[in-house]
Amino acid sequence: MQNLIKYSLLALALALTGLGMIDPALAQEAAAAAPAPAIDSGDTAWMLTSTALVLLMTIPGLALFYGGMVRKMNVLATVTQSFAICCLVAVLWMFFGYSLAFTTGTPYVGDMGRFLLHGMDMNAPFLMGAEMPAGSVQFTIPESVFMMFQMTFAIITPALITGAFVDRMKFSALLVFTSAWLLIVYAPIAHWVWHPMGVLWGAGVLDFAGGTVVHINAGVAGLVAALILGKRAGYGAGGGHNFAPHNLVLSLIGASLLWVGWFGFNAGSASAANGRAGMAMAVTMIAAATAGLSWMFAEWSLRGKPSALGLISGSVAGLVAITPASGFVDPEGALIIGLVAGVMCYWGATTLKRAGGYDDSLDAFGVHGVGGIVGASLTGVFALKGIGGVSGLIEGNPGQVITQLIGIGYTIAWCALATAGILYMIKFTIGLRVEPEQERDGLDLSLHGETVL
Amino acid sequence: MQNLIKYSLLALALALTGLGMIDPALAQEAAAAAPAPAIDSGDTAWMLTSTALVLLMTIPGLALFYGGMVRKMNVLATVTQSFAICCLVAVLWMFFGYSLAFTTGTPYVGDMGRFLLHGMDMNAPFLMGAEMPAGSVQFTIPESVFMMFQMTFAIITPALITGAFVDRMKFSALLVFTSAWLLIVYAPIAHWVWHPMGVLWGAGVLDFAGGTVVHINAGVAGLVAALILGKRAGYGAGGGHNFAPHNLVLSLIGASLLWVGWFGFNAGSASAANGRAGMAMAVTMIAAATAGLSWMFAEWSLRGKPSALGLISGSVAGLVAITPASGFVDPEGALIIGLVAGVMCYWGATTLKRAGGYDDSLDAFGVHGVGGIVGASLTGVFALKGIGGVSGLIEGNPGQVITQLIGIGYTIAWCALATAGILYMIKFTIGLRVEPEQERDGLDLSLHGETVL
Amino acid sequence: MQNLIKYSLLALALALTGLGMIDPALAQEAAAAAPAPAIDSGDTAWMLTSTALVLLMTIPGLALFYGGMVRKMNVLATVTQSFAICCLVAVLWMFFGYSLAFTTGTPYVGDMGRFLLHGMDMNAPFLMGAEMPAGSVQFTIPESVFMMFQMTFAIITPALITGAFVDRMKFSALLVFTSAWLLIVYAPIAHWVWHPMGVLWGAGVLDFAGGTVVHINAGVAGLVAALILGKRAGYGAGGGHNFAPHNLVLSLIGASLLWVGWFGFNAGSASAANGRAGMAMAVTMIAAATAGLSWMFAEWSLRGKPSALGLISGSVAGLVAITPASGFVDPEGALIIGLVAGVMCYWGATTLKRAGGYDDSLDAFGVHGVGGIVGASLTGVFALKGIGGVSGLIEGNPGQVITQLIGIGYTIAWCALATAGILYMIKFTIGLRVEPEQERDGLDLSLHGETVL
Amino acid sequence: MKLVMAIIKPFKLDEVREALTGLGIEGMTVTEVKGYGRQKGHTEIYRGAEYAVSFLPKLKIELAINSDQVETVVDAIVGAARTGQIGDGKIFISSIDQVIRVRTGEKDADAL
Amino acid sequence: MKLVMAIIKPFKLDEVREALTGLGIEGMTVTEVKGYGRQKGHTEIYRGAEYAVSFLPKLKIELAINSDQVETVVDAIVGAARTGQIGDGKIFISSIDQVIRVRTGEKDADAL
Amino acid sequence: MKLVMAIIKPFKLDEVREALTGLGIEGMTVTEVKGYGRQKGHTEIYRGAEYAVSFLPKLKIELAINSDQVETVVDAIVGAARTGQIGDGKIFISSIDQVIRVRTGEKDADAL
Ligand SMILES: Nc1ncnc2c1ncn2[C@@H]1O[C@H](COP(=O)(O)OP(=O)(O)O)[C@@H](O)[C@H]1O
Ligand SMILES: Nc1ncnc2c1ncn2[C@@H]1O[C@H](COP(=O)(O)OP(=O)(O)O)[C@@H](O)[C@H]1O
Ligand SMILES: Nc1ncnc2c1ncn2[C@@H]1O[C@H](COP(=O)(O)OP(=O)(O)O)[C@@H](O)[C@H]1O
Repeated sequence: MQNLIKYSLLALALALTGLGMIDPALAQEAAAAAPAPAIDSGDTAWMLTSTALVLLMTIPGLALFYGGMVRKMNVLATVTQSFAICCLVAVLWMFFGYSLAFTTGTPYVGDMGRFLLHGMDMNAPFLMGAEMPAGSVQFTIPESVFMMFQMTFAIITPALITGAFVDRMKFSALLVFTSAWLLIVYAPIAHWVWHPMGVLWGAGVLDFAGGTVVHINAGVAGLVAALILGKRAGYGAGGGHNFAPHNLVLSLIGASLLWVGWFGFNAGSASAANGRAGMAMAVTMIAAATAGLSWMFAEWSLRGKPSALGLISGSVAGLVAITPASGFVDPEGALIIGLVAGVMCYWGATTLKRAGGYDDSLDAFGVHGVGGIVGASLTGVFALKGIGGVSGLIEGNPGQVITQLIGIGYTIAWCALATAGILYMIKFTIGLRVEPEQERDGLDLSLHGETVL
Repeated sequence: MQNLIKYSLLALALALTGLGMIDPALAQEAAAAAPAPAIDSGDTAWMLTSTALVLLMTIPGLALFYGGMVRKMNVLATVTQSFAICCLVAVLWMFFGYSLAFTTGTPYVGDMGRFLLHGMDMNAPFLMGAEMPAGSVQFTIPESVFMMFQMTFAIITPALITGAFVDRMKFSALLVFTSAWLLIVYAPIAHWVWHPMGVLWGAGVLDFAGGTVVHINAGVAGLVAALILGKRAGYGAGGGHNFAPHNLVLSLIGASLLWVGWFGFNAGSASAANGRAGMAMAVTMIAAATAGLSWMFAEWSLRGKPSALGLISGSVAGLVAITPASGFVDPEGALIIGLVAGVMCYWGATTLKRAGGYDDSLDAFGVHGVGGIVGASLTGVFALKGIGGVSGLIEGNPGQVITQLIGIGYTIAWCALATAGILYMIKFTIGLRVEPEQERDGLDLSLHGETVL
Repeated sequence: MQNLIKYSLLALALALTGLGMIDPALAQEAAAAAPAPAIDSGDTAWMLTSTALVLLMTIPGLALFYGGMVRKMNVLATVTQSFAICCLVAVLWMFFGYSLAFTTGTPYVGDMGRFLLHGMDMNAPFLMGAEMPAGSVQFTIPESVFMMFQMTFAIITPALITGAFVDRMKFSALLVFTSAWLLIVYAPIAHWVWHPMGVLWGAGVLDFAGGTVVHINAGVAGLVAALILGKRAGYGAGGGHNFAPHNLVLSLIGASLLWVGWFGFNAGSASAANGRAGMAMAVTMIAAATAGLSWMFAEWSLRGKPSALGLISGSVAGLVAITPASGFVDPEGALIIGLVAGVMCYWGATTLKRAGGYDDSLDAFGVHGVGGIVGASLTGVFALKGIGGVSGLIEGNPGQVITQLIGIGYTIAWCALATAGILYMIKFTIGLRVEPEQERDGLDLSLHGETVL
Repeated sequence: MKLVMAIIKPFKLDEVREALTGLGIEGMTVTEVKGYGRQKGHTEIYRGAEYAVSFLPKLKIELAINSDQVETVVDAIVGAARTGQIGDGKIFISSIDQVIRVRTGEKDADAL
Repeated sequence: MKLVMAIIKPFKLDEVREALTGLGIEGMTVTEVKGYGRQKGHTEIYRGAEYAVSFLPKLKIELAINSDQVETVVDAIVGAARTGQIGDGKIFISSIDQVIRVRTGEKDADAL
Repeated sequence: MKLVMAIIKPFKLDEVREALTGLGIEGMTVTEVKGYGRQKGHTEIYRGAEYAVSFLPKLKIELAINSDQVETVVDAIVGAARTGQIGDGKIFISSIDQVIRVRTGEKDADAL
């Protein structure tokens, strides 16, 4: 833990130093230029669809992806975590989360101007940051649709974290953790990156669909949680304790739905049904496919067999890595990002995890943390002016890579600190971990009183 | 049964009395005002998508939601019911159903003007009720799309009923029942509520996406079927006969797909990709989430454990209850509707069912009947003029609650009477129930000659 | 094999002879007439959605449809085939496939003008065949979206083939086969039929969504593969070797997702959210439903029981058969096509397969080959000028049937020849088939080192 | 002491268990098995291919008892498990030398 | 009477059953079991974590026969189940005191 | 030779197997079973309906050994499987007449 805090502080320091170097002129103002103050039915149709697709990623997508990887006696508890988070975050988003993330407020967090979703105009196109004459962003969709689309992002992010601590966290602790984490970690970081008032938006950090806000954030929180909760009983003890996935068919269904839903996640982040959305979908597909193959071939050559789990994990890694880049890079950039992500996340879920000695059970950090960092950095390398209006390293703008690293640093720093704080608070009050017998008998039975026959 | 008939008649009487009190000026004419006689590609895109989403609700959504809850030896028979209903209703809808529901005809049922779907203009926007100069409704989508969207509603409604009588109905009886019920119960009631010529439309009953037409209808038919078919062999006998759900992972996948698909169901009922659709999606999400939590916490406090089945059942209950309200209420209304629905449907599936002594096996009535009644009534309470053009009780219009109760009464009355009639006809001709040995050996093997290993 | 080659040559000869008889004026120029050089957000929204829907058909749709039908020890290997093909084809499409299929080139194959997807204009609507002033086709969507939509077709086609040889092909051989087949068989045939420069487009062959390109192609390739690979060990040996499907719930989920996704496949092939898309969706639904019922009732009367597998297989058969017809026929045409497809594919998967003595394990040919031929032929019968601009036999144009048969002949000829060539090349180099012990122990363990508990 | 091993139809488990607890039998072990016997199996048809399923699902109940209980136990099982139709199952009785309760180390009669 | 309990490789079931029915054996009971023996298991790797699977799937066949059939039955099983490779399995023979057919109450030889 | 049949708690399998291999026992067969005994089951509630689950998951280990090994084997199993809590399981020991190794046809002690 001490190391963790040390590194977090270091990253924060780095980030703050770096901030001075950023030219605010690079900020993502392209969107703000759109002069269309009417609702476009085509854009709205695509965003309604994208919202459904992103919800599909969490329930049942992620629920199954994770549920298939645990032991059979924990499968219901695992899928229930994703479903419960979905319910809980939806309500919290309505009360506080949306306001904290997407009202103007300060560079660090929004105000409470949309408490209970008061004040959304049903029939006008949404103008984000209306209070900032210079920097506001005009959408062509109603605010309700924007709010819903963003809600599905707020749902999947804490659900991703659960992969790090399956099989051992109390259900009550999960609910408390999710609530606190959403409001203290997720909403502010979303504000930093995706609101024109936000500090990282201002710094010119590029994150098209959530490489930092969603994936690095979830991955780092998962790592912190794995460290604080400790390993599953028997994990790493050898001697036949068996933690093998009980049904990878479920995981493959989950990975497939994640992939399909990710079209909404990334192409939906264009907020319109246009050429940029089309390109975002194309690069998403290519990175996912390439990363699936690169993890598979890496494992095949190192371990002798191409596993189903490797293939699907690689695809998810590719999807993670292309997320921040998806509105900024072209297919060739996506190909390289996918290639790197497949290999790096394979390393993250195997070598790095073994070296670290932590039990990040389903590799929330190994896939989402590592993949998110790979993607956020390479966005700064492969961004093309012709795609997203910003040039990266390959078009002669090395500064963008620095900017990206600053964004990564900020996110890691705040996420690690705040997550650790929240978890210790819970640990010393209601407790984080189930009883040893509950863990042994399986959480399905001990926490939920149900079993899968 | 006598009680049932008595109550049905009572409700009918109440409904007819009440009808005099309704101001027809309240009728849903808002839609009719739209002056746009051209196909809008954005609206059409959303309605094509919504149609796919609603089909997804039945196959595989509902099939899995129900399939996971039965014993393993009946899982194929259960999922096959939903799939077969999908095929059967599609064909019947083409022949008769669509015409009976959505041509002008009389206030009680349409004519046969779209027999075999003759006469749909492929390239013009659909004008519903063209024969009624004053009251016709102009859409911005082709009639084929409207017809398809409505077909998916006609499919899910009889599929919902099957939850009441799984594990014991003959497959042939199911096919006959579904056919008769679609044409005698569903199509007329859809006409009453959703066609400008319909008697309940005229009375000003609000039902945005099918609280009465779909859910109360299916729930009441399920209750009647559970009473007429009788209990599953061994049900309630104690002594260890075990009717526990065999695989709630399937049910959780099903509930998730129901939720995602319900975005098409409710937001699609706006018939356009606009602000009202966005708001409908938002309230759908909020009610589902709130109801999931409210059932879960109710069960947690009463039974000591938050079950996965409770959580997902609650979400479905919330989706049911928000259905009639979804184009009329705001997020706060949705929050309360969800809260009430979660608790009331928990009561419906536990206390009420035990008190009634019937075997509504998967709670078709307990969730869809009760949830539908809660939602249809509360629509009259929380409707806001600014959302759907009609005010409810909280905006000072108590009459709308009465109107809603009349709609509920009509629906319950006709549904209960006609369903009972159809079922008795089948009972005394080809028979409703499988042989005891077939029931004991499981319907997968005895009806379909297949097993799940 | 000799017979196979003989018949293929025969078909080719027939096709070439027939070509002289075709009036090029019948060519599908309707689309080319559209004068709209702007991106339409509604059309783009629908095509983005359709792309997601078609991807859903392969992962997890087809993966599950097939995975449920194999023995439990091969389920992961089976689902992994679909997933790996998805990754592999996406990358190959980017490099070569899209160029070979959809650039102008020659009547037989495209050029390499879109190598690595270079040259797509992000913000302009796509003009296909820009080099052919007379025959180019103007779309209202960006080329990236068109490319992606077509990629999902290129993915599902080789995935369909795997049904013919599950349980026995080496994974490495599968990857090599898929790569070669995509570039040598699929891409050229797609060019023939769907590019205005293509030989079959020029001949006036109608194939709205892939009856020849996708289904006949996959079915014939499957048949050839089943013949060359030989039977599964123990297949047809009697004495209790049991090849029964291990979990038809998975197959039913798969069939359902295929059905829902097919809305994108067929209605998406209108390339716009308009009346033709709506009609395509309607006829897709009707044919699927009718064919499901017709297979079910055929089996019920001949075998005494309506099986779940029969019902879902019938629906897939109907979807296959309506595919080429979907933008050309009306609901009544669809009804008849569905009826015929259900019965014919039932015959193809039972009587024909037994007579042929081959082990087309999951009926890739019996369903997709037979269904594709039924559909492609009947398109020539039931095409209506008012729907797709071309008349078929029932509107007095028997020539269209001949044209369709020519298209079928060409496709079968080239597919059979080239597939056999590719497979023999692999057989005599790296080998096609796993070792007998690997087959006996199950491919999950022997090829991928994993098991489903 | 004797080991009674009974093969029964699965849906008879509860009745058999109740009959045995009625005799004061406090312990038994149940296994899912497949039985082959005079009772014919069934045929499943998948797309025209027929698969003869000759093994039927049965349950095996094993219980260790004192030798003097054999008769009453057999009567109880036969009484509860019989349907009179083919496939009702069989009971096999053999001797055991020794029984040990793991928790306490108790032996033989004390361990039952 | 004797109880023959044979552990065999799963894919040998049909051959063994046919060999036994060839001898006129009309009944047997089969259980899915996991075997540990000289035959090594395998290792599965999931994202870098190795799991040694030391128990292998086997089938256990139990059949009650008359004492004089033991030799022919053993020969039949050995003949049908042998592949010559490690892990082919074992046969254990013990005595049973009594057999009862549940349906009829028949005993011993009549009940077989 | 003796057949040792032990019912244990599932999560104790690895420890028991290690204890036995420590004694040089090279073969055993494991079956998933459901146990009924003094250890109470649990109740599951699904939408208000309660289902008493009185049978608990257990593992049955069968191993054939030479008669002189009985005591050490029993001690090893008891030592490894005991938690001291109710439901730890039981061990039943009976005699076997003969053992045959399918692969080689070896008999009795050679076959163990
Ligand atoms: N000789 C035997 N050895 C072991 N198990 C047997 C034997 N005979 C019958 N069984 C078991 O008893 C079950 C019932 O036997 P079966 O012959 O079908 O009917 P019945 O008990 O009416 O004679 C079988 O399925 C099998 O599991
Ligand atoms: N002493 C034993 N007691 C019980 N079962 C045994 C014993 N020895 C072997 N088995 C069973 O027999 C199977 C085969 O034994 P194994 O040693 O692998 O090969 P082989 O039969 O060729 O000697 C094992 O998997 C196990 O199920
Ligand atoms: N008489 C018996 N015959 C067969 N199995 C028994 C018998 N008694 C107990 N068992 C098995 O042993 C297990 C443990 O027994 P139980 O009475 O719960 O606890 P304990 O072993 O502590 O006395 C039971 O679940 C059952 O499988």
